Amino acid sequence: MYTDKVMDHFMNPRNVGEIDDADGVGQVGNPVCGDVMAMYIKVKDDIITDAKFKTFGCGAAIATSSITTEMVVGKRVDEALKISNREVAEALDGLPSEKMHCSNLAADALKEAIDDYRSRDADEESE
Amino acid sequence: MYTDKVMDHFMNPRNVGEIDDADGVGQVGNPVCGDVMAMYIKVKDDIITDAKFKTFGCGAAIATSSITTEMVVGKRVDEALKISNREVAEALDGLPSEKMHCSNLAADALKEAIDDYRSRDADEESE
Amino acid sequence: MRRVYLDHSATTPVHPRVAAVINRYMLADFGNASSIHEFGKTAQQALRWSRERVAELVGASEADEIVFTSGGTESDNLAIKGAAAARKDRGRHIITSAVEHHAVLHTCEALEEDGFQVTKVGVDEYGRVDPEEVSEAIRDDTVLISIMLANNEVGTIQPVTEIAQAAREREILVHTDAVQAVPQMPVDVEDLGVDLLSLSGHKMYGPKGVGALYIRRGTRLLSQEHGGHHEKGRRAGTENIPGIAGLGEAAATTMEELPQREKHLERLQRRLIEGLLQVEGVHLNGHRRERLPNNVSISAAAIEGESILLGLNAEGIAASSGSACTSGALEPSHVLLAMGMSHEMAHGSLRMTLGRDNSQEDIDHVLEILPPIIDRLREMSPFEIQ
Amino acid sequence: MRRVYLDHSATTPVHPRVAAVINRYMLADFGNASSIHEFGKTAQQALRWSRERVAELVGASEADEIVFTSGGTESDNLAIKGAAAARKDRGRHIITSAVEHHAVLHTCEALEEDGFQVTKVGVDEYGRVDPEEVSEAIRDDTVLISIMLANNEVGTIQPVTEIAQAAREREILVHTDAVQAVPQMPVDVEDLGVDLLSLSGHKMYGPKGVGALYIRRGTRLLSQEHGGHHEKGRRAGTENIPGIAGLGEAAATTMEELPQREKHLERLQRRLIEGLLQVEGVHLNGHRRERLPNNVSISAAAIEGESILLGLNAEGIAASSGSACTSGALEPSHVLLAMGMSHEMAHGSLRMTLGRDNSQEDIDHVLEILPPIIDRLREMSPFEIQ
Ligand SMILES: Cc1ncc(COP(=O)(O)O)c(C=O)c1O
Ligand SMILES: Cc1ncc(COP(=O)(O)O)c(C=O)c1O
Repeated sequence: MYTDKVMDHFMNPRNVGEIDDADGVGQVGNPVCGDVMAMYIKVKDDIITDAKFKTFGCGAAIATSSITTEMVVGKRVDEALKISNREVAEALDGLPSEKMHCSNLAADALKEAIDDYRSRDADEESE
Repeated sequence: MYTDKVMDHFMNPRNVGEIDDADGVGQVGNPVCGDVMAMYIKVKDDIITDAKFKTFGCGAAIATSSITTEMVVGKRVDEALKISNREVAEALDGLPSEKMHCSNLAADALKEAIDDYRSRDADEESE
Repeated sequence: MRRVYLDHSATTPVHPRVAAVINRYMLADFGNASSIHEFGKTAQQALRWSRERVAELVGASEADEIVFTSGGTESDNLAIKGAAAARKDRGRHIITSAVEHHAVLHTCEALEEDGFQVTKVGVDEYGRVDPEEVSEAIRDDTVLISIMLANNEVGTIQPVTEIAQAAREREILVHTDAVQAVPQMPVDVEDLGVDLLSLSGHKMYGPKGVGALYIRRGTRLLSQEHGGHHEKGRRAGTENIPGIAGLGEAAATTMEELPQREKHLERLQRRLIEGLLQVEGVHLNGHRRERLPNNVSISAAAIEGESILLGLNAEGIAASSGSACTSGALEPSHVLLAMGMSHEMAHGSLRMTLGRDNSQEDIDHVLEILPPIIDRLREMSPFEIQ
Repeated sequence: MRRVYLDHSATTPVHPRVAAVINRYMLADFGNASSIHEFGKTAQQALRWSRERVAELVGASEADEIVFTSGGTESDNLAIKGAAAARKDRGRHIITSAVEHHAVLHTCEALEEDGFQVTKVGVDEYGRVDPEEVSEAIRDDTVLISIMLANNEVGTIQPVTEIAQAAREREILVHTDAVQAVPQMPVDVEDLGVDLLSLSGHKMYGPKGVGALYIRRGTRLLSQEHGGHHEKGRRAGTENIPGIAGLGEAAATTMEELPQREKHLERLQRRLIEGLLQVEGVHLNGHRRERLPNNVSISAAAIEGESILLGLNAEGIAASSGSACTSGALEPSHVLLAMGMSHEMAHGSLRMTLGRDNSQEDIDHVLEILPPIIDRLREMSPFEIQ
């Protein structure tokens, strides 16, 4: 049911892990639903320089996490924010319809991480 | 679904036909039900000496007609009257349950023929 | 002894291509289509492939308009009960015909116990429904019309297109039982204008125990089988992948073979009918032209159908009778009676239904064997030929 | 790549002996059992023979207590809806359990819309129903109790004999879904004391799309499929003779192989469970002893079931997950939740179900492949093992 691209990202996920001194961290989902995703980003000069993830979830959840980290590195924060769940799914050559929510989750985790980064940034500035 | 005995009597029915100077004739059934049986008997000294039949009906109707004519020849009239539908069916090594009514019909046709014979006999005597 | 099978409307042998497909999915690719592993994926692909083939065969625009069932009977039950249940708040009147298969008639009768009213339109002496009569039977509370495409006993083809036209103008669902039609003639749900169409595997050289129901996109039906979320919630139960794949292959085979098959059957049919009409007191049942190419139904005066069958069977020829005598009911065919036939003639009916595997030699053999059987039975009969 | 199939509770490959029988009735003896000619007679004999084999397998005293259906789902539907419809004037209360298959649960829910009330008794942490609790749930208007014999997810065997005892004293019908039990353990309707018992072909090395329902003599059920007078009026539709003959052969094979099969499965099961319990954070689901010999259900902390399956599948191993994530519902197994498991652990469940064709090498292979997959997924997981 999964494309080769999904299987590749599931079997060889990119950027698994945490970033100890992350500039932003986002965590979405909950174990009741069966998907939890944590996304870590490093940002320098408004450019995302590194991204890592940890995911509890199905194959699609892992693959969307993986490809999202790949997609954002090198992008400006505001560009990264524009990544839609459709783009995530397309980058994987598609997802089964019942798995589309997983790409949502990845986009949400990224958004949370960026929000976190921005709020920290704002805090620093206001200090 | 039929025994070999039924098939034998169906394929090679005994005593098919009419008896022009029959001493008794019985006809039962009707085309609406799908079975019509006519039985002809000759009687001498209270003994049935000949029996013939004509039947419109299924395999079981034909076979029961045939075997009934065989069973009655040589019997006294009161003995022949006692032939039950069970005996007819047994003489054919059995009939499918939904065909048991056909053996009834043969016994009924015989009874009608004997009634006819007796009423003619009575008429003759009363003349 | 030469064996000649002339009972293709009762059931057909499985096409060798179909059997090969079934074996593959029984033995090698035996997975459950709900499983997410490789075996499941292969099963899912077979399911999809078959759905497309069946959709193609009946001219459906989308594969998802096809739901797989356990046969023609279940397709008819699902169509009628499913539609009735979904529409019962709009109205509780159903129109059908007097010559439908019991899978339709008894289902409608079961609905009568749930407060539905059923109008059964009659047929003419050739077994044809009059579309006018159907139109006139339509009421404000009519929610469904179920008229078969071709009759299983006498092969008469119904004017479903005309019937559907009047119905659809009034937003009434139209179901057609095409179980007998599909293997013998082109069937297209758009041309017919129907919302629901039943077919059955074992009448089309496919497997027994599998059928399909075409459900026009947007038509709401309530599932009649509860359980897992199979067939998009329209029919629960682990999908019978070997059977469904077999049905798909049977659909593909039918698509390929149909033009040839129709010609072949028509040729044999003409020969058999002409030969039989030479026999005294033999009458052709059904319509002369609006008729399935594989159906030859006759009535022979003064004799009874089952006894003809037994005689034929003893000579290796398999046919069937319109009479339901075997079921113990003693009722002659409701179809022949609806056509106005006398009980006696109806009891004397004989149905020979041809198939792709029959040859001209088979027909000639039957024409040699049957007349003496009729003669012999007539000698035993208390009736005269009128 | 070595392929290991460990999903026998989802479906089984067809036994070669069964496939041979099916081929015979598809290609050579393809008749319709309602036909009175030779082809029909052969079909009837197959039908009779299979009915006797299935009756024998479940300990029924008469062959006519067996009705053939299109599968386990239909058997469950027919048992529950058929009994409910026949008894609705006596009462409209049904008792079932929280861990039944959806074919039972959703059927009961459908009846709720018809005015029935349904009590679902719970289970303990091993998935067992307490017979006391069933007894206490009985009301004056209880007409049917439906409790499965063995669970499809965790393999737990239910105390059906005890449950049936209390019910029968009060003239309540007892149905048991034995779809998973029949292929793996001796099943006897007299020992169990049940009135209705469902089984399914494709779970017992037989064909998909065919099942059976045992109906104790004298038990009135209303048919749920209308049409011809098949199965003595209890289930309409042309009999699926190849499928039914295949089911008969599968029943005969099960009778023969069961003692050996049970021993073989128990040996493999023990080895697999012992091996898996060596892995950190792995928990056995279900009962230790009251369990089908072919079921190994585990939960692995901190990781999700589908991802384990995908990992296994990439290595050629076919298993299944308790999680219904694939259906889009995102609901973890209702069975594991009813057993009191946390959502997280329930999402991490993995079901491996063994079959007659599995070997010790298969088990050792799995024990080699699975732990690294678990490790890899845990590295990706945001959770710690508790
Ligand atoms: C016209 C028609 N409808 C429905 C059916 C029932 O289909 P099935 O035999 O697949 O149950 C049949 C054949 O029996 C039929 O001829
Ligand atoms: C316990 C149980 N009951 C019923 C069913 C349904 O049977 P079928 O797959 O034959 O529809 C299954 C399997 O799916 C099952 O495991």
